[in-house]
Amino acid sequence: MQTINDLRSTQTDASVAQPDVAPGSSRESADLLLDIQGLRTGFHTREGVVKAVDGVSLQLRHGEILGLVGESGSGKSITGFSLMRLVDPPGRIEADRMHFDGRDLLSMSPEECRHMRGRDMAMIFQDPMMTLNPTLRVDTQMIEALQAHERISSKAARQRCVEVLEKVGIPSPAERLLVYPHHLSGGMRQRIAIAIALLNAPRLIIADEPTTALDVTIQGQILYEVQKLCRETGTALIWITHDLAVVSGLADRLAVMYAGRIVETGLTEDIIARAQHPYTHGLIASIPSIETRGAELFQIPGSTPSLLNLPPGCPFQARCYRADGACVEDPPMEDVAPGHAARCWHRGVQA
Amino acid sequence: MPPDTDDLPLPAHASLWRVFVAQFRSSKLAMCGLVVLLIFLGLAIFAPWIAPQNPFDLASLDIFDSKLPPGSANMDGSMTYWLGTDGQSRDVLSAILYGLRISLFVGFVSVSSAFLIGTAVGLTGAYFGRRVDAVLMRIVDIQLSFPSILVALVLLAMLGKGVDKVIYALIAVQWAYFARAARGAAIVERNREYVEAARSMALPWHRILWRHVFPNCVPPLMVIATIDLAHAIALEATLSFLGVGVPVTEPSLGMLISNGFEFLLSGSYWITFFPGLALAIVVIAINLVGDHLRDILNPRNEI
Amino acid sequence: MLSTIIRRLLQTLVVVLVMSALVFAGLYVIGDPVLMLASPEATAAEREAIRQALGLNLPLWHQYAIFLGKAIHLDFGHSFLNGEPAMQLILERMPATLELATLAMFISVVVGVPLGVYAGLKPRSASARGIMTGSLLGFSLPNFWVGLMFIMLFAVMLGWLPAGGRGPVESFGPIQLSVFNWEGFKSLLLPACTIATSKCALIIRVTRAATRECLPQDYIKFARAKGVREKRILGVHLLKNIMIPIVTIGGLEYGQVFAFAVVTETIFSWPGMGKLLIDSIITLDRPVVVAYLMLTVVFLATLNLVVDVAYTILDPRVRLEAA
Amino acid sequence: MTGPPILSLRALRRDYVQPADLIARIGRMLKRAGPPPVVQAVAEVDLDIAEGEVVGIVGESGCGKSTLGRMLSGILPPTGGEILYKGQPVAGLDASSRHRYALDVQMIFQDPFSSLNPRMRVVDIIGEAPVVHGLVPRARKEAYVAGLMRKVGLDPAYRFRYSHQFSGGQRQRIGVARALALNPTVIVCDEAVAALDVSIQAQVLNLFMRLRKELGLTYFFISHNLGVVSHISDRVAIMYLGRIVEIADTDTIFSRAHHPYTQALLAELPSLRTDRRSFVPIRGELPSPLDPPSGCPFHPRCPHVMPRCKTQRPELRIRPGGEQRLLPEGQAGEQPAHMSACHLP
Amino acid sequence: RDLTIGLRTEPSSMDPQFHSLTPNTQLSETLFDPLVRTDKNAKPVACLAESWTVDGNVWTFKLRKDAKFSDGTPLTADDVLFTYDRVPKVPNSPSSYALYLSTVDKVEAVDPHTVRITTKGPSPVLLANLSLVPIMSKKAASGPAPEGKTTTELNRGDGLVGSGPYKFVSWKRGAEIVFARNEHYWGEKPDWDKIIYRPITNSAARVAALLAGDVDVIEDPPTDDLARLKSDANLHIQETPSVRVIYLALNQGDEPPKGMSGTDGKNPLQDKRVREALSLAIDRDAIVKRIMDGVGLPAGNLLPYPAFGTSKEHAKAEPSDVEKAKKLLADAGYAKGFTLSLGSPDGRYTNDKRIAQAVAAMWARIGIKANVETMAPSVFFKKRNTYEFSTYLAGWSASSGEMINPLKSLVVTKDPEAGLGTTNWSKYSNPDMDKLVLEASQTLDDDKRSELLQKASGLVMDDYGILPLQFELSVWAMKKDLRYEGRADQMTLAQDITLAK
Ligand SMILES: Nc1ncnc2c1ncn2[C@@H]1O[C@H](COP(=O)(O)OP(=O)(O)OP(=O)(O)O)[C@@H](O)[C@H]1O
Ligand SMILES: Nc1ncnc2c1ncn2[C@@H]1O[C@H](COP(=O)(O)OP(=O)(O)OP(=O)(O)O)[C@@H](O)[C@H]1O
Ligand SMILES: [Mg+2]
Ligand SMILES: [Mg+2]
Repeated sequence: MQTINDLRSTQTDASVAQPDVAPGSSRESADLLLDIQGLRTGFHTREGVVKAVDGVSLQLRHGEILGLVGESGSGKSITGFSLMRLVDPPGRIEADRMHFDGRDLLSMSPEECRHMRGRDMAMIFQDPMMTLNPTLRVDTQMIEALQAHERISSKAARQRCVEVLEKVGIPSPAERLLVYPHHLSGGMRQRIAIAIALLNAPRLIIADEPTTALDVTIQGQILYEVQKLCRETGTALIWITHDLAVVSGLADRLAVMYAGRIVETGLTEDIIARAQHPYTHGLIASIPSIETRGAELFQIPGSTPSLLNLPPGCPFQARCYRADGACVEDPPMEDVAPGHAARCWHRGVQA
Repeated sequence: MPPDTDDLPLPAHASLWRVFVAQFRSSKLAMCGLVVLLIFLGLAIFAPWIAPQNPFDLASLDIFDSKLPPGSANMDGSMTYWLGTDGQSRDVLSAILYGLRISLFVGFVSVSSAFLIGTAVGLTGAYFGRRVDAVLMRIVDIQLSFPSILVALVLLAMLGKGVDKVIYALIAVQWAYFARAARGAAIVERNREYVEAARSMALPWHRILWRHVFPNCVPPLMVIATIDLAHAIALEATLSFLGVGVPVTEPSLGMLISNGFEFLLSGSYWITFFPGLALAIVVIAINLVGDHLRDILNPRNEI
Repeated sequence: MLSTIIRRLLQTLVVVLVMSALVFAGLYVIGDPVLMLASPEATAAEREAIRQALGLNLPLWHQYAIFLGKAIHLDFGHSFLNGEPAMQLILERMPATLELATLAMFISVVVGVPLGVYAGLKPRSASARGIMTGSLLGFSLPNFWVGLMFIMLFAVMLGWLPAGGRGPVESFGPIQLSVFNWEGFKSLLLPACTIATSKCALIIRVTRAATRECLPQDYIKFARAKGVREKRILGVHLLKNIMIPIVTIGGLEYGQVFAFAVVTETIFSWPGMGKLLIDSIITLDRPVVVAYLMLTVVFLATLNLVVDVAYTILDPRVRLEAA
Repeated sequence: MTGPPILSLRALRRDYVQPADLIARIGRMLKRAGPPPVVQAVAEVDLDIAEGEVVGIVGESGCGKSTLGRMLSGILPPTGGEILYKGQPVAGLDASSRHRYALDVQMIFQDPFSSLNPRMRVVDIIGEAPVVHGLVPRARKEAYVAGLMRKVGLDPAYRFRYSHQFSGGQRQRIGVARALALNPTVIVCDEAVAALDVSIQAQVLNLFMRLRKELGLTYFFISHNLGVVSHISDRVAIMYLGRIVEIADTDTIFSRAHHPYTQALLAELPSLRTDRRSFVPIRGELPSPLDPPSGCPFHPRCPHVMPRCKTQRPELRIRPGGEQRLLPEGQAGEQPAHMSACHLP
Repeated sequence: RDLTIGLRTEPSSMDPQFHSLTPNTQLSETLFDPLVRTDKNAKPVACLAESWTVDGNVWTFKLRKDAKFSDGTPLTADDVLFTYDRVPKVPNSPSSYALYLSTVDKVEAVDPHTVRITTKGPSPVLLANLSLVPIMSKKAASGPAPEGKTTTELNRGDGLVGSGPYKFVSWKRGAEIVFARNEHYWGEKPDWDKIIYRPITNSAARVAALLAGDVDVIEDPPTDDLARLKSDANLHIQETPSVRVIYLALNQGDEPPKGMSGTDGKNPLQDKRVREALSLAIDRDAIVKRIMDGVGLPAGNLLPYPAFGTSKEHAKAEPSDVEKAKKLLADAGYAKGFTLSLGSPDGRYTNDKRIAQAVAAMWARIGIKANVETMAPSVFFKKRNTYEFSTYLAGWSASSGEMINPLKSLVVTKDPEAGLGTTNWSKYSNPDMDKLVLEASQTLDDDKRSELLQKASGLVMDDYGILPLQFELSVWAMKKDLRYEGRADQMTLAQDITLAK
């Protein structure tokens, strides 16, 4: 049963992958910083294979900001970790194509991978309280990130750390270097995590819900700094979040993920204004605000399905207000407009 | 039915036991441990019916049969000492069966009592904090600075010798460890939000302590308990070694080992080897079962 | 910090008081020292004379009061058995126990931590399971058994190491240590390994548990994401975090080994305090037992404090607070 | 009905003595300084909560929202000031009214995982307190729990599961059911939706609104998410460093905010938009509550700071034109005033 | 060559007058010389006193003229006087040497080489007693304290100057004691340059140390290992009969003692037939063979024949006879037997608890159920002295080697003031025998005394007032090129250990 499913989904993926991987056909692959096609990451557990990422294709140009949106458990983080080649066993990464900056990520040796991580591609995690080692001072944790990739004296490394901390808006950075993480507020820690990501001037930063654990004012500051940095340094950014409102002001493009697949992707303004997938409709409409006051919020019923043994067909069908008999077939990714694609039999803007 | 629950199979509550059994069987190693443990428990419980000899009955011992190697027959040829005899001419096999009975009894009773006492003290200290905590922890300190042999000797002198006295001594020695561990775990749990939730519902403190905090402190304590069971049996052996253990005429497994020890250099290895082997097997079995139990009793691991 | 120390000190004082009272009562219950000391042919008058000389004719509380009175001036009485100042007898033997306990803990940490980390890193591998089962054996085998086995193997059969005793020592002022002397070290090795067998088992288990808890933490993954070398992740990030439980357990166990290395010292005729304690308990040499246990309480309290301070160094989040 | 409010806070205060660290302690000892510094987590808060009302509390992390909520629900005793329950000071209540108060005010916590005992089954989590308090006989517990579960949209068939077997939204529903089990009139929601992602958050918010309609509940809704607060609250109080700096009905706050801090917060509010936007954060960070700034606590970060702000702390005053007026038709009670603590006119 | 000895017990002190205990005495006998020594059979022989004469209560000792202390000063009568004077002054002594001088009235120096001792009454044991009080150097051991050099000082070796074959070098408590040859020794030079004593209390460890070659000689190897040790070609085993008897005491009080039941409120142990039955039930040969591995002699009396005061009649242990025992029990009205308790220390005597169990097993065959209660010696002695056992197992070492010693302590009617029956915890009382013992204690004539003692011991044995079980053999195990003759008093005297010829 399970194996049949397995086969089927890979088949459809493979068949679908070719035509619709590059929605913006105008894009030349030389121009691309990141070119991922058919990324599949599965966790081989005793109960079966959890297909956390199931045929994701992504392209990113230099300096581009991509918002990766989806609800909890949809595979956003695993996508990020897969790019970093940081998926722990029993997870396994497969992909049809996985190129970063012209290099094949899949064929890299572990040592090359290590060098790639942190230097060319950096990641910021969701929980600022947990990402810094509580038993090590900030300077230790920053300097080691530099020394892991280049021979640099501690003094020079420290100098560089101070500069970067300044850049992310930390007052009196030299002093902050000498404290332990618990002496700092959540916002500070997250900024330090961002600073660590920036230390080696990477070409791509993957930010995995870096503001979810923080409150509004801090979130504002961090968004401000990230935006500034991307503009100044031309770093590309993947911003993972479940809140469309947060990225809508930041990202150039959005990709909406559901159950391990990308169900809709396009320029931010296209998606916000003319979302095609019912799931995207749900995400947009369930954001509470002063306008929705007193009224019932639109809600997507149920919750993300388990990625273990997904039933065949569109994974969203059980929660979809447009679902019908057609949905037992897995829909392909199709362009709705140049640079805007969706994966649904019943595409269309919400009434 | 809401679709989001499709993936959650519905365990009818009557079959919780079945779920438990199914889970337990998922580890072959633990199953082996359980089978071995059950066999040994059975042997211990039914020792009087299984054992070829009653080694506690002095009248059945013939001193001329002492220190016979495994497989020897007794004087009149009516029985064979499959594992040999010890210096007191006890049949080692029977002695192991009976000794197992005592050792397991001593181990289980002392550890479970120490567990209860220690946990009660530790939880109380952690929950009330400050003064209560300081006083209780000082008592624990005193206990931990008391050598077990002294405790055993005092009890021996006050109460006389006997298996029950050994159990008291072991409890007295062990409870403090549980108290410390329980306190450590409870202090962490006390600050969890669900305790606050319970307090906001105006539940009485003892209920919060026992129904909410305690069950969450059990896993680390379980680890200690399974290890301590082995420890208790070994400690009892050590007390016997120092002459303050169970009565000599009713040797425990530990005492058999320590008695047999005197014969090791003389080549009568079986007197200590077989009891030692039995002890090691039991302890390993207990720990295999204990480790697995702890894993599956953790609701997070429930499928 | 200072107030913590002072408070702990006061609490320790109370513990010492309670402890000494308990020991007084306990030994009184166990038996009569005169019976153990006097020649069996002694007449009643002679026994009475001994009793009087040792102050055992007074009511127990009175004896205790006298003891306290003297203890204030740091006089803990003289051994019944050999008339030497009790504290001096103990202090004479302390270095031997100290080096034994220290080496034993050192061995168990040096052996136990890497094994535990390994077992935690690869929990399902056969070797990890082997380590864990082996550690179980380390727990369950009685200490005296392990000790004699070591003697049989390494001293009698192989003849590599001495079977017991302390061997030559190097003097450092009043302190004599045998670790720094090759022959002395050899005689220290077997008893230390005997103790280390069971302690190592504990360290392995603690380390493994801590490793398993620490590995899935975000900061480990973040360190990987920084591109930090695996060696450094294990050696710095992981190790520093798992040291906290190891130090706790290690400290506790170190105290226990130091205070009550009775069985091992007996078997190896190691001239340490544990052997003195057991001999004194057996002969009901009360001044020595009392002084010993008072010393132990103070030592354990100090150790606790040291462990707490070590905490603050290892885990900067923990602060010393008055208990 | 302009009856007395169900809960009133009068000059409510909560201090913490910060456990000083090693260095600080030694330093203090050397300097022979006085007692350890005190954190005023909540300082002099006055607030009336009318029956059936939803009061939203907004503020930065560490400004004292949770502390306030905990005091309301009786988990934490206040250091100073008093809480009036139906006009009676809680401190002076007799045992039975006190009990009634304890049951009447319930709390829903932020973390739907850690606030549910991982080793209890849902039926016990929800059913324990009503049985213990004698609201429901033991024999009827399951039925009662099943009813509650249905009410919050959970399938009663799952009552023998553990909390970890539920998704975040479901877990939060269990928390709601647990609070409802004691028939409360006031529910304190401490960041009750902060841990949920948007789609689940919408489910839970809808549930809150439905229950409010069905049971006439009063909510004390703590959140740092202005969007959520604006969606659900009738009235919003903005907290800063332990104090309420502005309070008014929701529309007023969102349209005519007076306090610069509130304005800054509103500027932060992320919203769906199709154009790129530039983020302009509030300067600086929340000052340490251990060492609050003199005068107006917001002055170091305030764009309109005046010399006076540095010395004199502005009181919470009624805004001109923001006097009390009657609520629109249908809703009971009196519309409280728009108050703000700022020297700006 | 050096000699390393594995001691069973560490001495508690180096002060030869602090604690009268074999581990202490055997070392002081190596450092010091007494006026007279006892040989390996406990017979007094000349030592510092070349000769002596007895005249009623007055003993005159002629001192050896060539005797010198290890610091080179010659030994004179002054030193003897100083030594005997110091004995009662030693403070806090847990077991005073005054015991050995209790019969001495006064000590005088006639000239530098003659000492006269006057006793309070006739004292046949004087020589044996004096052999345990070695002579110290007045010059070295004088000091400001009343007793001269204090025990603590002596323990450090300060003032520890004797005329024995070895002199003190160092003592590391618990670790080792080192003696070196005394160059000034008057007698034959012993074989060893240095003697190192190592206390190894655990018997298995002691054997291991010998096997590992760490020590040359060990005291008291466990009996179980003897077979193996004997078969080891590298070792030599010395077994010597000792003066220690292991016995069973039976509580013969009027009340049924603790632990007894099934006797209708009577104490059957008062009945001689019952006592005889108990004795007959015990197979002493089996105990010696199976439990002691032959390292013992079945005992029929309190001292082995032909020690002083033993008779041929009780030279051999009675053979066991279960049938007869049963019959005797039935005659006494206890055909169904009864229950009693059998106390035993654990670890005080060789295989003590195992012997106790064997006895209980043997008694079980005649229907007497004995509950064996073994315990740490400290607890055992306390309980024994409060009559907590119906019967108990204990040992007695008659250091003087004659019968009067065990009789006086173990079976004479208890009179604590007079020092009679000090260890008689069985409530046994036989006035006829008491008289005989008293008379013997004041008789100087050896033949007559022996006769009295034979009679007295015969009375007890016939009465089954106490049940001797076995005499321990003292055992030493040593490397095969060493020899030690062994001593009845179980002391290990390093100077007597020699290289094998
Ligand atoms: N180690 C693992 N073993 C098995 N399944 C896993 C493992 N790690 C993640 N998963 C599964 O992979 C899926 C995707 O997880 P992921 O963390 O990427 O979600 P997410 O979109 O980041 O959610 P969130 O918003 O909660 O962070 C989830 O269903 C999760 O259960
Ligand atoms: N137990 C405590 N001991 C000492 N200080 C405390 C304690 N609890 C809270 N505080 C302090 O009180 C202040 C207010 O805390 P509170 O938890 O009420 O803030 P909050 O507004 O709920 O923040 P968040 O949004 O992070 O939950 C903070 O400065 C905090 O450091
Ligand atoms: Mg994630
Ligand atoms: Mg809060």
